[in-house]
Amino acid sequence: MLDKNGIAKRIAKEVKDGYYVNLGIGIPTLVANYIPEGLNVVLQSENGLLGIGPFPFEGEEDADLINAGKQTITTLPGSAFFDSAMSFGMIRAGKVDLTILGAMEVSENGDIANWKIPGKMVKGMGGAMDLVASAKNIIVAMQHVNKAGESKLLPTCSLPLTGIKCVKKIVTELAVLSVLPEGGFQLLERAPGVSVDQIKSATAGKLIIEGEIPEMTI
Amino acid sequence: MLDKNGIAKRIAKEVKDGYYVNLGIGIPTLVANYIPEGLNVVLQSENGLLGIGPFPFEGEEDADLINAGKQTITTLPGSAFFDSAMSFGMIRAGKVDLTILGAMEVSENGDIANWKIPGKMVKGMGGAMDLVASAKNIIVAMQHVNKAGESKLLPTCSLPLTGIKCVKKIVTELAVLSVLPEGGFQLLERAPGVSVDQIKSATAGKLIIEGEIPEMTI
Amino acid sequence: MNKTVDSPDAAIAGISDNMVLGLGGFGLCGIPENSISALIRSGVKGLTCISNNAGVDDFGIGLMLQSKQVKKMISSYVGENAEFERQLLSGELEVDLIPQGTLATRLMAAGYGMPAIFTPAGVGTEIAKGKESRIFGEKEYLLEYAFDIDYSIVKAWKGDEYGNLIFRKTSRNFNPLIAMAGKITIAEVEEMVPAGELDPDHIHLPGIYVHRIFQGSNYEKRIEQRTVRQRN
Amino acid sequence: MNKTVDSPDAAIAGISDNMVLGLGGFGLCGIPENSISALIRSGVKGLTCISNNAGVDDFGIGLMLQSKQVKKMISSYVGENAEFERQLLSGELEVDLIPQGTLATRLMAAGYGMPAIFTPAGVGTEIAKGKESRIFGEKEYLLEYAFDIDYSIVKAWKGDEYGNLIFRKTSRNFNPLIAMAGKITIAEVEEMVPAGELDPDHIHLPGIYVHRIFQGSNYEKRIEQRTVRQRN
Repeated sequence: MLDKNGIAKRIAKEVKDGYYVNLGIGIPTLVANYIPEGLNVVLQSENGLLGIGPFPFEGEEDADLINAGKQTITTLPGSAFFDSAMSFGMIRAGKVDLTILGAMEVSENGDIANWKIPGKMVKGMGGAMDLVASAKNIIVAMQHVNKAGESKLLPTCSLPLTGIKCVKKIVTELAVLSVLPEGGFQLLERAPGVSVDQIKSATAGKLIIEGEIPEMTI
Repeated sequence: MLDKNGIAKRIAKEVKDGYYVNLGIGIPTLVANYIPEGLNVVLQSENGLLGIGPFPFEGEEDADLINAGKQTITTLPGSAFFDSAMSFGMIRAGKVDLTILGAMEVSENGDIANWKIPGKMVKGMGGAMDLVASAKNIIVAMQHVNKAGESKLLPTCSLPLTGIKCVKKIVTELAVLSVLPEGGFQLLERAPGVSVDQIKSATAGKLIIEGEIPEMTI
Repeated sequence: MNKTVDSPDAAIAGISDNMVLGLGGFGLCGIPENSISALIRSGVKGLTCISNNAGVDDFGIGLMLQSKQVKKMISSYVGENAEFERQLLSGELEVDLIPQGTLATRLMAAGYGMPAIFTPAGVGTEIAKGKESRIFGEKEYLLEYAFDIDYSIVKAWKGDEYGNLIFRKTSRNFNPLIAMAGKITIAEVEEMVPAGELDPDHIHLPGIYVHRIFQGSNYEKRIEQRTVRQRN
Repeated sequence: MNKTVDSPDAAIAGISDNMVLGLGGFGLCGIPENSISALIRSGVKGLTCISNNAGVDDFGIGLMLQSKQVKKMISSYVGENAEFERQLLSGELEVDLIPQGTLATRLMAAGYGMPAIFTPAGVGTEIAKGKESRIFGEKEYLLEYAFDIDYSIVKAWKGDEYGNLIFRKTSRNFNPLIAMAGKITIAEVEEMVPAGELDPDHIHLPGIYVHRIFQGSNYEKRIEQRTVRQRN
C-alpha cells in the first residue's frame, strides 16, 4: 500500500525526457519531487508559466510569482511567462505532453469527476475541464476508495462530470491501472504488499486482469 | 482640383485628437504629413506596430522596422510592437478609430473594390478585406475618375469587391462625399475651382446635392 | 495621447449600478487593489463581475462582496471565501462558473473582435447544457460567446501615458485579456513611466486597449499560500 | 530540454515532398533565410507554403519558386515577383489568396487548439464563396478553419536552447503565429543565448511551441523599399 508520496513517486516514472507536464493540486504537485535528475522536463502552471521551480527560500517569496494552487514558487532557467489565453491555448493545442490530476471518481470508460459534490458549496472547476478536454495523456492520482470506503473506480461516475473519455491511467495506493479505449480498468501493477483480491474488492468498475500482475517498483 | 497632396491634406482634417488611425498604401500614407501638430494621433501599421514615425534618416534604415507597404520607417515614443493576430484582432474589435485607404471603385451603398482586376495578375488583398470589414470609420482617398475617364463612384461596383457597405466618406481631387446609410453619395464639399456640374458629370452613382455646396478649405 | 488620470476615483468615473465589469488577476495575484478600493468608496451596486476568482473575505473582490456591491460573479473558481458562500446560499449572489480556459478565451475573443470561439472544455458535462456544440474532425467542441464588458479594470507592473502595459511574472495571468475585452479599460500600475521609456518590444498589452491609466499606491500584494523551503 | 541543432540542414530533416510548410515573415522582414537556403539545398519538391508573402524573384521564398519546389502558395499578397507570375499564369503554381487577418487568425487558431474562428473579412466578396457564414448580433462572419501545418519555420532575433523566442521590432509579424501552428516547428535565430539569459517576461513565444532551434548566420536582411528622409 502506497502513501501519497508513494503514489507521486510511481507517477514520476511516467514522466519521460523532453516532456512538458501540468501537475494538478494535491498529490500531483508532489510528483515534481520525484522526477529523476537528468530528465529534461518542464512543468507548466496554467496561470501562465512554463518552468516551475521549487518553493522559494523563506524571505524570498514573491507575490507576483505563484502557481495554479496560488502557492509561492520560483522559476528555473529557460522559463517563460504568458497570459491565460496562451496558457490554455497551448493546453488545448496538445502541446502539454502529460497532465496529472486528482479525482473523486473515474469511470471505466475514462470519464472523470473532480469538481462538484451536489449539496456542497461548489467552488468551481478552475482549469480542470479545459485540461481534461484537451490533454493528450491524463494520469489520475487518487485514493482507490473514498472516506466512506466506497470505490472511486466505477462503472459510471455518480458525481457531475469534469470531462468524458479522457483518463488514460490511474495510480492509487493499491494499483496502477490503464483505462482501455473499449472500456474497463486494466490492472497493470500492484502496490507493494497488495494482493489482486484487495484490488478487486476495491474496484467497482469492470476490472480486467490478464496473466500475472507484477508488484510495482518505485 | 486637388493633387494627391491636396487630397491627403483634406483627409487630415478628418483625423481627431486621440485617434488611432490605419493608413493604406498610396495617397493615404501622405495623410501622415498633414496631421496638425499638437493633435495626439497614433498610426497603426497592420504588420504589427502602433506609433509609426517618419522615414529614417539615410543610413539609419532598419530592416526589422517596416510599415505595411514594406517601407523603412521609425517609431515614436509610446510605440508598441505586436504580432499579426493581435494587429488584426485590434482592427476587428474596432479599436482603430479611422481607416484611410485607396480604391478602384466605390458603389453608392458603400461597397468597395480595390484588390483585383479580372484578366490582370492578382497580387492579393493583403489586409484590405480585414480592414474594410472591421473598421468603424472608413475614408476612401482616390481619383474621381479612372485613367479611361470613367467614374469610380458607381451605382454598383463592376470589379470584384473587397468589402460591402463599409465606406463612410470619399475624398477625391474634385470633392468630398459621404456615403449615406440608405445609399447614395451626398456631396459635401467641392475642391477649389471645381463646379457642382463637373462633379455631377464625373459621378456615375446616385449623387445627392442639397443646398449650396461649399468649397473646401484645406 | 495622454490617458493618465489622477486617482483611482477619477479612473472609475462612469461606472454605475448594474454594469458588467471585468477585473484582472488570478487569486490575489495581479489584482487592481486601488481600483477595488475606489469602487467600494463609490458605493456602486448590482455589479456583474467577470474575474477568474472572487478574492478572499477581507481582500480583493471579497471586499466588494462584504459591501454587497456584487450581484453576479462570473468566475472559474470561487473558493476561500466564506462571505461569498453565505451570499450564494442565501440567494443574494448569483454565480456563473466557467472553465478557466473558456473564460480566458472568451475574453480574448472580445479583444480580437471574434464573436464566438470553439472549445472542447466542458463537453459531456453540465457546462454543455443548452449550448451549441459541433464536431470538427473527430472531436466535439462547444460554441462559447465573447464577453461584453462595460468597464475592464486591470493592474500592471509598469505603464506609460499611452496606456502601454507591462506585467510582471505570473501577475500577467488574466490582466491583458480582461483589458482587451473592455469597452472602456482602466489600468492601474505600480510604476508610471514617461512615453518612450518602455521598450516597444517588451510591451505585453498595447495602449490602444487602455483608456485610462493611473499610478497606484500602497500595494499590499497579499500572498494567499505562502510556501517556502528551508535553506540547507 | 536542449532543442539545439547544429545546422539549418539538420533542422529541416524530415521535411519531404508534398508537405505543408508554414514560413514566418512579412515581405522580406523576419524571414528564415538560412532555412530557405537549406530547403533549396535539400531539393524537396511539391511543397505547399503558407506565408503572408512569396518573397521577391531573387530572395526569400522567391528562390524556392525559381527552383520549382513550390506547388502551392497560401498568402495574402504575392506581388513583386515575376517568376511567381509566370508560374501562376502557366499553371505550374497554385495560389490561395487569403485576407491577411484571416491568415494570422487561422494560424493562431491552430496554435491555440481552436478548430475554426469567425471573421467578417471577406463577407460579400468572392472569398466568401462556398464558405459557411453566420450572423452574430447584426454582423455577418465567415467560418474559417485552423491551418494544419507539417513543419513551421520561423526566424527570431534571440532564442535559447528551450526554444524560447524573442523577436525584434516588426520582424515579429507572422513569426510567432506560424511557429505555434506547426506540428513540428523550426526556429532560426540571430543570437542563441544560454537558458536563463532571456528575461522570462520578455519572451514572445514560449519554447513549448518550438522543436528545433539553431543559430543562423550571414543574415542579409534585405530591405524591400528603402525609404529615407533627408537631414536638415
